Amino acid sequence: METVITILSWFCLVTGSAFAIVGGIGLLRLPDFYARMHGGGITDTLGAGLILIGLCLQSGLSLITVKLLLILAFSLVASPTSGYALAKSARTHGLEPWVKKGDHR
Amino acid sequence: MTRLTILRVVCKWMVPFILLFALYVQAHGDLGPGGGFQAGVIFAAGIILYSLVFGLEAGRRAFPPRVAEALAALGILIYAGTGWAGLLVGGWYLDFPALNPHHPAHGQHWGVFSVELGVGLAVASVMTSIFFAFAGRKGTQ
Amino acid sequence: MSRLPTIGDQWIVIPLLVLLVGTAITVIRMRSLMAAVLLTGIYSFLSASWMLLLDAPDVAFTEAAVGAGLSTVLMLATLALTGREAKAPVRRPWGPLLVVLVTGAALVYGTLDMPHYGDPNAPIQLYPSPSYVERTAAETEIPNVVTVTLASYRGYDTLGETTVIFTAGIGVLLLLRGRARRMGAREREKS
Amino acid sequence: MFAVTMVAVLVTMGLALTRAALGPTLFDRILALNMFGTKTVLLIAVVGFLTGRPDFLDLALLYALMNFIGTITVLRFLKFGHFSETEPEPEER
Repeated sequence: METVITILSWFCLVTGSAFAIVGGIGLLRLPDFYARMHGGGITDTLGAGLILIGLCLQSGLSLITVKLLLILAFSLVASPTSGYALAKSARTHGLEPWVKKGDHR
Repeated sequence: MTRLTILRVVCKWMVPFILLFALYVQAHGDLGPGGGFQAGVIFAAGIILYSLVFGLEAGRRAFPPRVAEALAALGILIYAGTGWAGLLVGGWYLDFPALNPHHPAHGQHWGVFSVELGVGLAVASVMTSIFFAFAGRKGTQ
Repeated sequence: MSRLPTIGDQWIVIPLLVLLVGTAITVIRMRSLMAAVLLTGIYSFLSASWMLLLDAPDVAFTEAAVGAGLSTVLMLATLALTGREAKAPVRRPWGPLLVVLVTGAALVYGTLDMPHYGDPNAPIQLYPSPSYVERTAAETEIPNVVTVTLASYRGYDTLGETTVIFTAGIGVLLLLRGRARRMGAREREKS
Repeated sequence: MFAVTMVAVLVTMGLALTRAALGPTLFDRILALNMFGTKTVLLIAVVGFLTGRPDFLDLALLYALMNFIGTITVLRFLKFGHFSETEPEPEER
Protein backbone atom coordinates (compact mmCIF):
# COMPACT_ATOMS: atom_id res chain seq x y z
CA MET A 1 0.00 0.00 0.00
CA GLU A 2 2.75 2.36 0.98
CA THR A 3 4.67 1.71 -2.23
CA VAL A 4 1.55 2.41 -4.25
CA ILE A 5 1.11 5.75 -2.50
CA THR A 6 4.77 6.63 -2.95
CA ILE A 7 4.70 5.77 -6.65
CA LEU A 8 1.48 7.71 -7.06
CA SER A 9 2.94 10.71 -5.31
CA TRP A 10 6.11 10.68 -7.42
CA PHE A 11 3.97 10.34 -10.51
CA CYS A 12 1.95 13.39 -9.46
CA LEU A 13 5.08 15.38 -8.68
CA VAL A 14 6.76 14.56 -11.98
CA THR A 15 3.72 15.17 -14.16
CA GLY A 16 3.03 18.36 -12.23
CA SER A 17 6.58 19.54 -12.90
CA ALA A 18 6.21 18.65 -16.56
CA PHE A 19 2.97 20.63 -16.78
CA ALA A 20 4.60 23.56 -15.00
CA ILE A 21 7.46 23.67 -17.51
CA VAL A 22 5.12 23.20 -20.48
CA GLY A 23 2.97 26.06 -19.22
CA GLY A 24 6.06 28.21 -18.72
CA ILE A 25 7.20 27.54 -22.29
CA GLY A 26 3.70 28.33 -23.46
CA LEU A 27 3.76 31.61 -21.56
CA LEU A 28 6.96 32.50 -23.31
CA ARG A 29 6.30 31.22 -26.84
CA LEU A 30 2.62 31.67 -27.64
CA PRO A 31 1.83 34.53 -29.99
CA ASP A 32 -0.44 36.87 -28.03
CA PHE A 33 -1.75 37.69 -24.60
CA TYR A 34 -4.92 35.58 -24.70
CA ALA A 35 -3.00 32.54 -25.90
CA ARG A 36 -0.40 33.09 -23.21
CA MET A 37 -3.14 33.05 -20.57
CA HIS A 38 -3.68 29.46 -21.59
CA GLY A 39 -0.09 28.63 -20.69
CA GLY A 40 -0.43 30.45 -17.40
CA GLY A 41 -3.63 28.55 -16.72
CA ILE A 42 -1.91 25.19 -17.21
CA THR A 43 0.78 25.91 -14.65
CA ASP A 44 -1.59 27.50 -12.17
CA THR A 45 -4.16 24.72 -12.07
CA LEU A 46 -2.74 21.46 -13.43
CA GLY A 47 0.90 22.01 -12.51
CA ALA A 48 0.30 23.48 -9.07
CA GLY A 49 -2.56 21.10 -8.38
CA LEU A 50 -0.62 17.95 -9.24
CA ILE A 51 2.47 19.05 -7.33
CA LEU A 52 0.39 19.89 -4.25
CA ILE A 53 -1.50 16.58 -4.47
CA GLY A 54 1.84 14.79 -4.73
CA LEU A 55 3.06 16.57 -1.60
CA CYS A 56 -0.23 15.67 0.15
CA LEU A 57 0.34 11.99 -0.63
CA GLN A 58 3.85 12.32 0.78
CA SER A 59 2.75 13.74 4.09
CA GLY A 60 0.01 11.28 4.95
CA LEU A 61 -2.85 12.19 7.25
CA SER A 62 -1.75 15.19 9.28
CA LEU A 63 -2.15 18.90 9.74
CA ILE A 64 0.31 19.38 6.89
CA THR A 65 -2.09 17.70 4.48
CA VAL A 66 -4.89 19.95 5.69
CA LYS A 67 -2.76 23.02 5.03
CA LEU A 68 -1.74 21.73 1.61
CA LEU A 69 -5.37 21.10 0.75
CA LEU A 70 -6.19 24.63 1.90
CA ILE A 71 -3.51 26.03 -0.40
CA LEU A 72 -4.80 23.82 -3.20
CA ALA A 73 -8.40 24.93 -2.69
CA PHE A 74 -7.32 28.54 -2.49
CA SER A 75 -5.21 28.47 -5.62
CA LEU A 76 -7.88 26.56 -7.53
CA VAL A 77 -10.32 29.35 -6.71
CA ALA A 78 -8.00 32.32 -6.87
CA SER A 79 -6.05 31.82 -10.06
CA PRO A 80 -9.01 31.22 -12.41
CA THR A 81 -10.71 34.21 -10.81
CA SER A 82 -7.76 36.50 -11.36
CA GLY A 83 -7.35 35.04 -14.85
CA TYR A 84 -10.97 35.87 -15.61
CA ALA A 85 -10.61 39.39 -14.26
CA LEU A 86 -7.39 39.81 -16.21
CA ALA A 87 -8.90 38.68 -19.51
CA LYS A 88 -11.96 40.85 -19.00
CA SER A 89 -9.82 43.83 -18.13
CA ALA A 90 -7.63 43.30 -21.19
CA ARG A 91 -10.72 43.05 -23.39
CA THR A 92 -12.22 46.27 -22.02
CA HIS A 93 -8.87 47.98 -22.58
CA GLY A 94 -9.17 47.07 -26.23
CA LEU A 95 -6.53 44.40 -26.57
CA GLU A 96 -7.49 42.46 -29.69
CA PRO A 97 -6.93 38.71 -29.90
CA TRP A 98 -4.32 37.56 -32.39
CA VAL A 99 -5.76 35.94 -35.50
CA LYS A 100 -4.06 33.89 -38.14
CA LYS A 101 -3.11 35.90 -41.21
CA GLY A 102 -3.43 33.64 -44.21
CA ASP A 103 -1.96 30.17 -44.01
CA HIS A 104 1.74 30.90 -44.02
CA ARG A 105 1.97 30.74 -40.22
CA MET B 1 -24.18 43.08 -10.91
CA THR B 2 -23.02 43.38 -14.46
CA ARG B 3 -19.25 43.63 -14.26
CA LEU B 4 -16.88 41.12 -12.74
CA THR B 5 -19.59 39.15 -10.99
CA ILE B 6 -17.32 36.16 -10.45
CA LEU B 7 -14.73 38.35 -8.78
CA ARG B 8 -17.30 39.78 -6.40
CA VAL B 9 -18.68 36.39 -5.42
CA VAL B 10 -15.23 34.89 -4.93
CA CYS B 11 -14.06 37.83 -2.86
CA LYS B 12 -17.15 37.73 -0.71
CA TRP B 13 -16.16 34.18 0.19
CA MET B 14 -12.49 34.84 0.42
CA VAL B 15 -12.29 37.90 2.66
CA PRO B 16 -13.55 36.09 5.79
CA PHE B 17 -10.89 33.43 5.28
CA ILE B 18 -8.18 36.05 4.94
CA LEU B 19 -9.30 37.68 8.17
CA LEU B 20 -9.44 34.26 9.84
CA PHE B 21 -5.94 33.54 8.59
CA ALA B 22 -4.81 36.83 10.10
CA LEU B 23 -6.26 35.79 13.45
CA TYR B 24 -4.56 32.41 13.10
CA VAL B 25 -1.22 34.09 12.47
CA GLN B 26 -1.84 36.37 15.43
CA ALA B 27 -2.62 33.53 17.80
CA HIS B 28 -0.09 31.13 16.34
CA GLY B 29 2.84 33.53 16.54
CA ASP B 30 4.08 31.82 19.68
CA LEU B 31 4.36 28.47 17.94
CA GLY B 32 5.27 29.11 14.34
CA PRO B 33 6.44 31.95 12.15
CA GLY B 34 4.37 35.07 12.39
CA GLY B 35 3.15 37.36 15.10
CA GLY B 36 1.38 40.61 15.69
CA PHE B 37 2.96 42.63 12.93
CA GLN B 38 2.37 40.08 10.20
CA ALA B 39 -1.15 39.38 11.42
CA GLY B 40 -1.93 43.09 11.36
CA VAL B 41 -0.68 43.42 7.81
CA ILE B 42 -2.70 40.41 6.64
CA PHE B 43 -5.82 41.77 8.33
CA ALA B 44 -5.29 45.12 6.63
CA ALA B 45 -4.77 43.32 3.30
CA GLY B 46 -8.13 41.59 3.77
CA ILE B 47 -9.88 44.90 4.37
CA ILE B 48 -8.06 46.41 1.38
CA LEU B 49 -9.17 43.55 -0.87
CA TYR B 50 -12.74 44.10 0.27
CA SER B 51 -12.65 47.80 -0.42
CA LEU B 52 -10.98 47.27 -3.80
CA VAL B 53 -13.65 44.90 -5.00
CA PHE B 54 -16.74 46.41 -3.41
CA GLY B 55 -15.70 50.03 -3.51
CA LEU B 56 -14.04 52.32 -1.07
CA GLU B 57 -17.31 53.35 0.52
CA ALA B 58 -18.20 49.77 1.37
CA GLY B 59 -14.75 49.32 2.87
CA ARG B 60 -15.22 52.43 4.96
CA ARG B 61 -18.55 51.13 6.16
CA ALA B 62 -17.00 47.77 7.09
CA PHE B 63 -14.07 49.27 8.96
CA PRO B 64 -14.79 52.95 9.63
CA PRO B 65 -11.64 55.14 9.61
CA ARG B 66 -12.71 56.62 12.95
CA VAL B 67 -12.75 53.15 14.50
CA ALA B 68 -9.42 52.36 12.85
CA GLU B 69 -7.79 55.41 14.39
CA ALA B 70 -9.21 54.59 17.81
CA LEU B 71 -8.03 50.98 17.50
CA ALA B 72 -4.52 52.08 16.54
CA ALA B 73 -4.31 54.10 19.74
CA LEU B 74 -5.85 51.22 21.67
CA GLY B 75 -3.16 48.88 20.35
CA ILE B 76 -0.37 51.09 21.68
CA LEU B 77 -2.31 51.42 24.91
CA ILE B 78 -2.55 47.64 25.29
CA TYR B 79 1.20 47.34 24.76
CA ALA B 80 2.06 50.09 27.19
CA GLY B 81 -0.62 48.86 29.60
CA THR B 82 1.02 45.44 29.71
CA GLY B 83 4.14 47.28 30.81
CA TRP B 84 2.25 49.12 33.52
CA ALA B 85 0.69 45.85 34.68
CA GLY B 86 4.21 44.73 35.43
CA LEU B 87 4.68 47.85 37.54
CA LEU B 88 1.37 47.32 39.34
CA VAL B 89 2.24 43.83 40.51
CA GLY B 90 5.55 45.03 41.85
CA GLY B 91 7.97 44.27 39.03
CA TRP B 92 9.61 46.49 36.44
CA TYR B 93 8.06 48.04 33.37
CA LEU B 94 7.34 45.26 30.81
CA ASP B 95 8.28 42.68 33.45
CA PHE B 96 6.29 39.70 32.19
CA PRO B 97 7.41 36.99 34.64
CA ALA B 98 6.11 39.15 37.49
CA LEU B 99 2.59 38.90 36.06
CA ASN B 100 2.23 35.41 37.48
CA PRO B 101 4.47 34.98 40.51
CA HIS B 102 3.59 31.31 40.95
CA HIS B 103 4.50 30.36 37.41
CA PRO B 104 6.81 32.91 35.74
CA ALA B 105 6.73 31.07 32.42
CA HIS B 106 2.97 31.55 32.23
CA GLY B 107 3.47 35.20 33.05
CA GLN B 108 5.84 35.46 30.10
CA HIS B 109 3.26 33.76 27.93
CA TRP B 110 0.50 36.16 28.96
CA GLY B 111 2.76 39.14 28.49
CA VAL B 112 3.90 38.07 25.02
CA PHE B 113 0.36 37.32 23.95
CA SER B 114 -1.02 40.65 25.09
CA VAL B 115 1.87 42.60 23.62
CA GLU B 116 1.44 40.84 20.28
CA LEU B 117 -2.26 41.63 20.41
CA GLY B 118 -1.44 45.31 20.87
CA VAL B 119 1.03 45.26 17.97
CA GLY B 120 -1.47 43.48 15.74
CA LEU B 121 -4.27 45.95 16.48
CA ALA B 122 -2.04 48.96 15.96
CA VAL B 123 -0.52 47.70 12.71
CA ALA B 124 -3.82 46.57 11.19
CA SER B 125 -5.52 49.88 11.96
CA VAL B 126 -2.61 52.05 10.87
CA MET B 127 -2.17 50.20 7.57
CA THR B 128 -5.88 50.35 6.83
CA SER B 129 -6.12 54.05 7.61
CA ILE B 130 -3.07 54.81 5.46
CA PHE B 131 -4.71 52.96 2.59
CA PHE B 132 -7.98 54.82 3.09
CA ALA B 133 -6.15 58.12 3.25
CA PHE B 134 -4.22 57.41 0.04
CA ALA B 135 -7.10 55.92 -1.87
CA GLY B 136 -9.60 58.53 -0.76
CA ARG B 137 -7.76 61.27 -2.61
CA LYS B 138 -9.45 62.08 -5.83
CA GLY B 139 -6.58 61.87 -8.29
CA THR B 140 -5.32 65.44 -8.42
CA GLN B 141 -4.01 64.60 -11.90
CA MET C 1 16.16 23.76 13.97
CA SER C 2 18.98 21.47 15.07
CA ARG C 3 19.84 20.53 11.50
CA LEU C 4 23.05 22.03 10.18
CA PRO C 5 22.89 23.57 6.71
CA THR C 6 24.14 21.28 3.99
CA ILE C 7 25.21 21.74 0.41
CA GLY C 8 21.70 20.63 -0.55
CA ASP C 9 20.29 23.84 0.88
CA GLN C 10 22.99 25.93 -0.68
CA TRP C 11 22.50 25.19 -4.35
CA ILE C 12 18.90 26.34 -4.37
CA VAL C 13 20.10 29.77 -3.36
CA ILE C 14 22.15 30.27 -6.53
CA PRO C 15 19.33 30.21 -9.13
CA LEU C 16 17.23 32.33 -6.78
CA LEU C 17 19.97 34.93 -6.57
CA VAL C 18 20.39 34.85 -10.35
CA LEU C 19 16.66 35.47 -10.76
CA LEU C 20 16.89 38.25 -8.16
CA VAL C 21 19.66 40.02 -10.06
CA GLY C 22 17.76 39.57 -13.33
CA THR C 23 14.66 41.13 -11.81
CA ALA C 24 16.63 44.04 -10.40
CA ILE C 25 18.22 44.81 -13.77
CA THR C 26 14.83 44.59 -15.49
CA VAL C 27 13.32 47.00 -12.96
CA ILE C 28 16.08 49.50 -13.64
CA ARG C 29 15.65 49.27 -17.41
CA MET C 30 11.87 49.66 -17.22
CA ARG C 31 10.43 53.01 -18.36
CA SER C 32 6.81 52.17 -17.54
CA LEU C 33 6.36 52.72 -13.83
CA MET C 34 3.43 50.28 -13.65
CA ALA C 35 5.63 47.51 -14.98
CA ALA C 36 8.33 48.50 -12.52
CA VAL C 37 5.86 48.17 -9.64
CA LEU C 38 4.83 44.73 -10.90
CA LEU C 39 8.43 43.60 -11.14
CA THR C 40 9.06 44.93 -7.65
CA GLY C 41 6.36 42.52 -6.54
CA ILE C 42 8.28 39.68 -8.19
CA TYR C 43 11.46 40.90 -6.53
CA SER C 44 9.75 40.81 -3.19
CA PHE C 45 8.51 37.25 -3.73
CA LEU C 46 12.02 36.17 -4.68
CA SER C 47 13.74 37.83 -1.78
CA ALA C 48 11.19 36.36 0.63
CA SER C 49 11.94 32.87 -0.71
CA TRP C 50 15.61 33.57 -0.32
CA MET C 51 15.17 34.66 3.31
CA LEU C 52 13.18 31.50 3.90
CA LEU C 53 16.05 29.40 2.56
CA LEU C 54 18.39 31.22 4.93
CA ASP C 55 16.21 29.92 7.80
CA ALA C 56 14.50 33.18 8.62
CA PRO C 57 10.81 32.32 8.22
CA ASP C 58 9.67 35.25 10.37
CA VAL C 59 11.47 37.76 8.17
CA ALA C 60 10.17 36.01 5.07
CA PHE C 61 6.66 36.21 6.50
CA THR C 62 6.99 39.94 6.97
CA GLU C 63 8.52 40.44 3.54
CA ALA C 64 5.75 38.47 1.88
CA ALA C 65 3.00 40.31 3.74
CA VAL C 66 4.42 43.81 3.37
CA GLY C 67 6.54 43.67 0.23
CA ALA C 68 4.31 41.65 -2.05
CA GLY C 69 0.94 42.78 -0.76
CA LEU C 70 0.76 46.15 0.91
CA SER C 71 3.63 47.98 -0.70
CA THR C 72 2.27 47.14 -4.17
CA VAL C 73 -1.03 48.69 -3.14
CA LEU C 74 0.61 51.80 -1.69
CA MET C 75 2.97 52.24 -4.64
CA LEU C 76 0.03 52.04 -7.04
CA ALA C 77 -1.84 54.54 -4.90
CA THR C 78 1.16 56.81 -5.29
CA LEU C 79 1.24 56.21 -9.04
CA ALA C 80 -2.34 57.46 -9.17
CA LEU C 81 -1.02 60.84 -8.03
CA THR C 82 2.04 60.92 -10.28
CA GLY C 83 2.68 60.01 -13.89
CA ARG C 84 2.85 56.48 -15.19
CA GLU C 85 6.05 56.85 -17.19
CA ALA C 86 9.53 57.59 -15.98
CA LYS C 87 11.27 60.42 -17.77
CA ALA C 88 14.27 59.37 -19.81
CA PRO C 89 17.49 60.47 -18.13
CA VAL C 90 18.83 63.68 -19.62
CA ARG C 91 22.49 62.71 -19.47
CA ARG C 92 24.48 59.64 -18.66
CA PRO C 93 25.07 59.59 -14.89
CA TRP C 94 28.70 58.51 -14.94
CA GLY C 95 29.61 60.14 -11.62
CA PRO C 96 26.94 58.35 -9.57
CA LEU C 97 27.80 55.10 -11.35
CA LEU C 98 31.39 55.46 -10.21
CA VAL C 99 30.28 56.14 -6.62
CA VAL C 100 28.00 53.10 -6.67
CA LEU C 101 30.72 50.85 -8.10
CA VAL C 102 33.27 51.96 -5.52
CA THR C 103 30.78 51.50 -2.67
CA GLY C 104 29.80 48.08 -3.99
CA ALA C 105 33.42 47.01 -4.28
CA ALA C 106 34.08 48.19 -0.73
CA LEU C 107 31.06 46.22 0.53
CA VAL C 108 32.13 43.08 -1.31
CA TYR C 109 35.61 43.52 0.11
CA GLY C 110 34.02 43.77 3.55
CA THR C 111 32.15 40.48 3.12
CA LEU C 112 35.47 38.67 2.65
CA ASP C 113 36.06 39.01 6.38
CA MET C 114 32.63 37.75 7.33
CA PRO C 115 32.24 34.19 8.60
CA HIS C 116 30.70 31.63 6.27
CA TYR C 117 26.98 31.00 6.33
CA GLY C 118 26.16 28.53 9.10
CA ASP C 119 29.66 28.67 10.57
CA PRO C 120 29.28 27.48 14.20
CA ASN C 121 32.19 29.68 15.29
CA ALA C 122 30.75 32.89 13.89
CA PRO C 123 30.47 35.62 16.54
CA ILE C 124 26.68 35.76 16.22
CA GLN C 125 26.45 32.08 17.20
CA LEU C 126 28.73 32.57 20.19
CA TYR C 127 27.59 35.65 22.02
CA PRO C 128 23.95 36.71 22.25
CA SER C 129 21.98 33.99 20.49
CA PRO C 130 22.77 30.93 22.62
CA SER C 131 21.67 32.59 25.83
CA TYR C 132 18.34 33.58 24.26
CA VAL C 133 17.83 30.19 22.69
CA GLU C 134 18.63 28.40 25.92
CA ARG C 135 16.65 30.71 28.15
CA THR C 136 13.55 30.83 25.99
CA ALA C 137 12.56 27.22 26.42
CA ALA C 138 13.08 27.25 30.16
CA GLU C 139 11.66 30.66 30.98
CA THR C 140 8.68 31.01 28.68
CA GLU C 141 7.66 27.62 27.27
CA ILE C 142 7.14 29.33 23.91
CA PRO C 143 8.70 27.46 20.99
CA ASN C 144 9.26 30.44 18.69
CA VAL C 145 12.42 32.12 19.89
CA VAL C 146 11.95 35.06 17.53
CA THR C 147 8.59 35.97 19.00
CA VAL C 148 9.90 35.80 22.54
CA THR C 149 12.99 37.82 21.70
CA LEU C 150 10.93 40.52 20.03
CA ALA C 151 8.11 40.70 22.51
CA SER C 152 9.82 39.95 25.79
CA TYR C 153 13.60 40.22 25.87
CA ARG C 154 13.55 43.17 23.50
CA GLY C 155 10.18 44.46 24.64
CA TYR C 156 11.25 48.08 24.83
CA ASP C 157 12.50 48.07 21.24
CA THR C 158 9.26 46.59 19.96
CA LEU C 159 7.26 49.15 21.94
CA GLY C 160 9.34 51.82 20.23
CA GLU C 161 8.77 50.26 16.81
CA THR C 162 5.03 50.05 17.32
CA THR C 163 5.01 53.66 18.39
CA VAL C 164 6.96 54.57 15.26
CA ILE C 165 4.34 52.85 13.09
CA PHE C 166 1.59 54.64 14.97
CA THR C 167 3.33 57.99 14.60
CA ALA C 168 3.94 57.41 10.91
CA GLY C 169 0.28 56.59 10.44
CA ILE C 170 -0.79 59.76 12.24
CA GLY C 171 1.66 61.77 10.16
CA VAL C 172 0.30 60.41 6.88
CA LEU C 173 -3.27 60.98 8.00
CA LEU C 174 -2.54 64.56 9.06
CA LEU C 175 -0.74 65.36 5.81
CA LEU C 176 -3.26 63.84 3.42
CA ARG C 177 -6.41 64.74 5.25
CA GLY C 178 -5.34 68.25 6.13
CA ARG C 179 -4.58 68.91 2.51
CA ALA C 180 -7.87 67.45 1.34
CA ARG C 181 -9.75 69.68 3.78
CA ARG C 182 -7.88 72.78 2.68
CA MET C 183 -8.58 72.06 -0.96
CA GLY C 184 -12.23 71.46 -0.17
CA ALA C 185 -12.41 74.83 1.61
CA ARG C 186 -10.80 76.55 -1.37
CA GLU C 187 -13.35 75.04 -3.74
CA ARG C 188 -16.18 76.21 -1.49
CA GLU C 189 -14.78 79.74 -1.52
CA LYS C 190 -14.72 79.72 -5.31
CA SER C 191 -18.32 78.69 -5.70
CA MET D 1 12.72 13.68 -6.46
CA PHE D 2 11.72 16.84 -4.62
CA ALA D 3 14.82 18.31 -6.21
CA VAL D 4 13.47 17.52 -9.69
CA THR D 5 10.21 19.27 -8.87
CA MET D 6 12.11 22.22 -7.49
CA VAL D 7 14.27 22.53 -10.59
CA ALA D 8 11.13 22.43 -12.72
CA VAL D 9 9.56 25.17 -10.62
CA LEU D 10 12.70 27.27 -10.82
CA VAL D 11 12.83 26.87 -14.60
CA THR D 12 9.20 27.93 -14.82
CA MET D 13 9.95 30.94 -12.64
CA GLY D 14 12.75 31.87 -15.02
CA LEU D 15 10.41 31.59 -18.01
CA ALA D 16 7.77 33.70 -16.27
CA LEU D 17 10.38 36.30 -15.38
CA THR D 18 11.49 36.45 -19.01
CA ARG D 19 7.90 37.05 -20.05
CA ALA D 20 7.55 39.73 -17.39
CA ALA D 21 10.67 41.42 -18.70
CA LEU D 22 9.74 41.12 -22.39
CA GLY D 23 5.98 41.37 -22.14
CA PRO D 24 4.84 43.77 -24.84
CA THR D 25 1.66 44.74 -23.00
CA LEU D 26 1.09 45.37 -19.33
CA PHE D 27 -1.33 42.44 -19.19
CA ASP D 28 1.42 40.02 -20.13
CA ARG D 29 3.39 41.32 -17.20
CA ILE D 30 0.45 40.95 -14.82
CA LEU D 31 -0.08 37.40 -16.05
CA ALA D 32 3.61 36.64 -15.51
CA LEU D 33 3.46 38.17 -12.02
CA ASN D 34 0.46 36.04 -11.14
CA MET D 35 2.15 32.91 -12.40
CA PHE D 36 5.37 33.83 -10.65
CA GLY D 37 3.48 34.10 -7.35
CA THR D 38 1.93 30.67 -7.82
CA LYS D 39 5.32 29.19 -8.58
CA THR D 40 6.73 30.79 -5.44
CA VAL D 41 4.00 29.09 -3.42
CA LEU D 42 5.01 25.77 -4.94
CA LEU D 43 8.69 26.47 -4.37
CA ILE D 44 8.08 27.21 -0.69
CA ALA D 45 5.99 24.07 -0.25
CA VAL D 46 8.57 21.86 -1.97
CA VAL D 47 11.48 23.46 -0.12
CA GLY D 48 9.62 22.90 3.13
CA PHE D 49 9.43 19.20 2.34
CA LEU D 50 13.00 19.03 1.09
CA THR D 51 14.44 20.54 4.24
CA GLY D 52 12.00 18.70 6.48
CA ARG D 53 10.31 21.81 7.85
CA PRO D 54 6.69 21.70 6.72
CA ASP D 55 5.79 24.64 8.96
CA PHE D 56 6.76 26.73 5.96
CA LEU D 57 3.30 25.96 4.61
CA ASP D 58 1.82 28.91 6.50
CA LEU D 59 4.09 31.04 4.41
CA ALA D 60 2.97 29.36 1.22
CA LEU D 61 -0.64 30.10 2.12
CA LEU D 62 0.24 33.71 2.82
CA TYR D 63 2.00 33.99 -0.54
CA ALA D 64 -1.06 32.66 -2.31
CA LEU D 65 -3.24 35.24 -0.56
CA MET D 66 -0.90 38.12 -1.27
CA ASN D 67 -0.52 37.08 -4.89
CA PHE D 68 -4.27 37.20 -5.38
CA ILE D 69 -4.60 40.54 -3.62
CA GLY D 70 -1.74 42.00 -5.65
CA THR D 71 -3.27 40.93 -8.95
CA ILE D 72 -6.69 42.28 -8.04
CA THR D 73 -5.14 45.56 -6.91
CA VAL D 74 -3.29 46.03 -10.18
CA LEU D 75 -6.41 45.24 -12.22
CA ARG D 76 -8.50 47.60 -10.16
CA PHE D 77 -5.91 50.30 -10.65
CA LEU D 78 -5.83 49.70 -14.41
CA LYS D 79 -9.58 50.04 -14.58
CA PHE D 80 -9.86 53.36 -12.81
CA GLY D 81 -6.35 54.80 -12.71
CA HIS D 82 -6.72 55.39 -9.00
CA PHE D 83 -8.48 53.81 -6.06
CA SER D 84 -11.01 56.48 -5.22
CA GLU D 85 -14.14 55.82 -7.18
CA THR D 86 -15.26 58.25 -9.76
CA GLU D 87 -17.38 55.65 -11.48
CA PRO D 88 -20.00 54.71 -8.91
CA GLU D 89 -21.19 51.16 -9.03
CA PRO D 90 -24.95 51.32 -8.98
CA GLU D 91 -25.56 47.70 -8.10
CA GLU D 92 -24.03 48.24 -4.67
CA ARG D 93 -26.31 50.98 -3.46
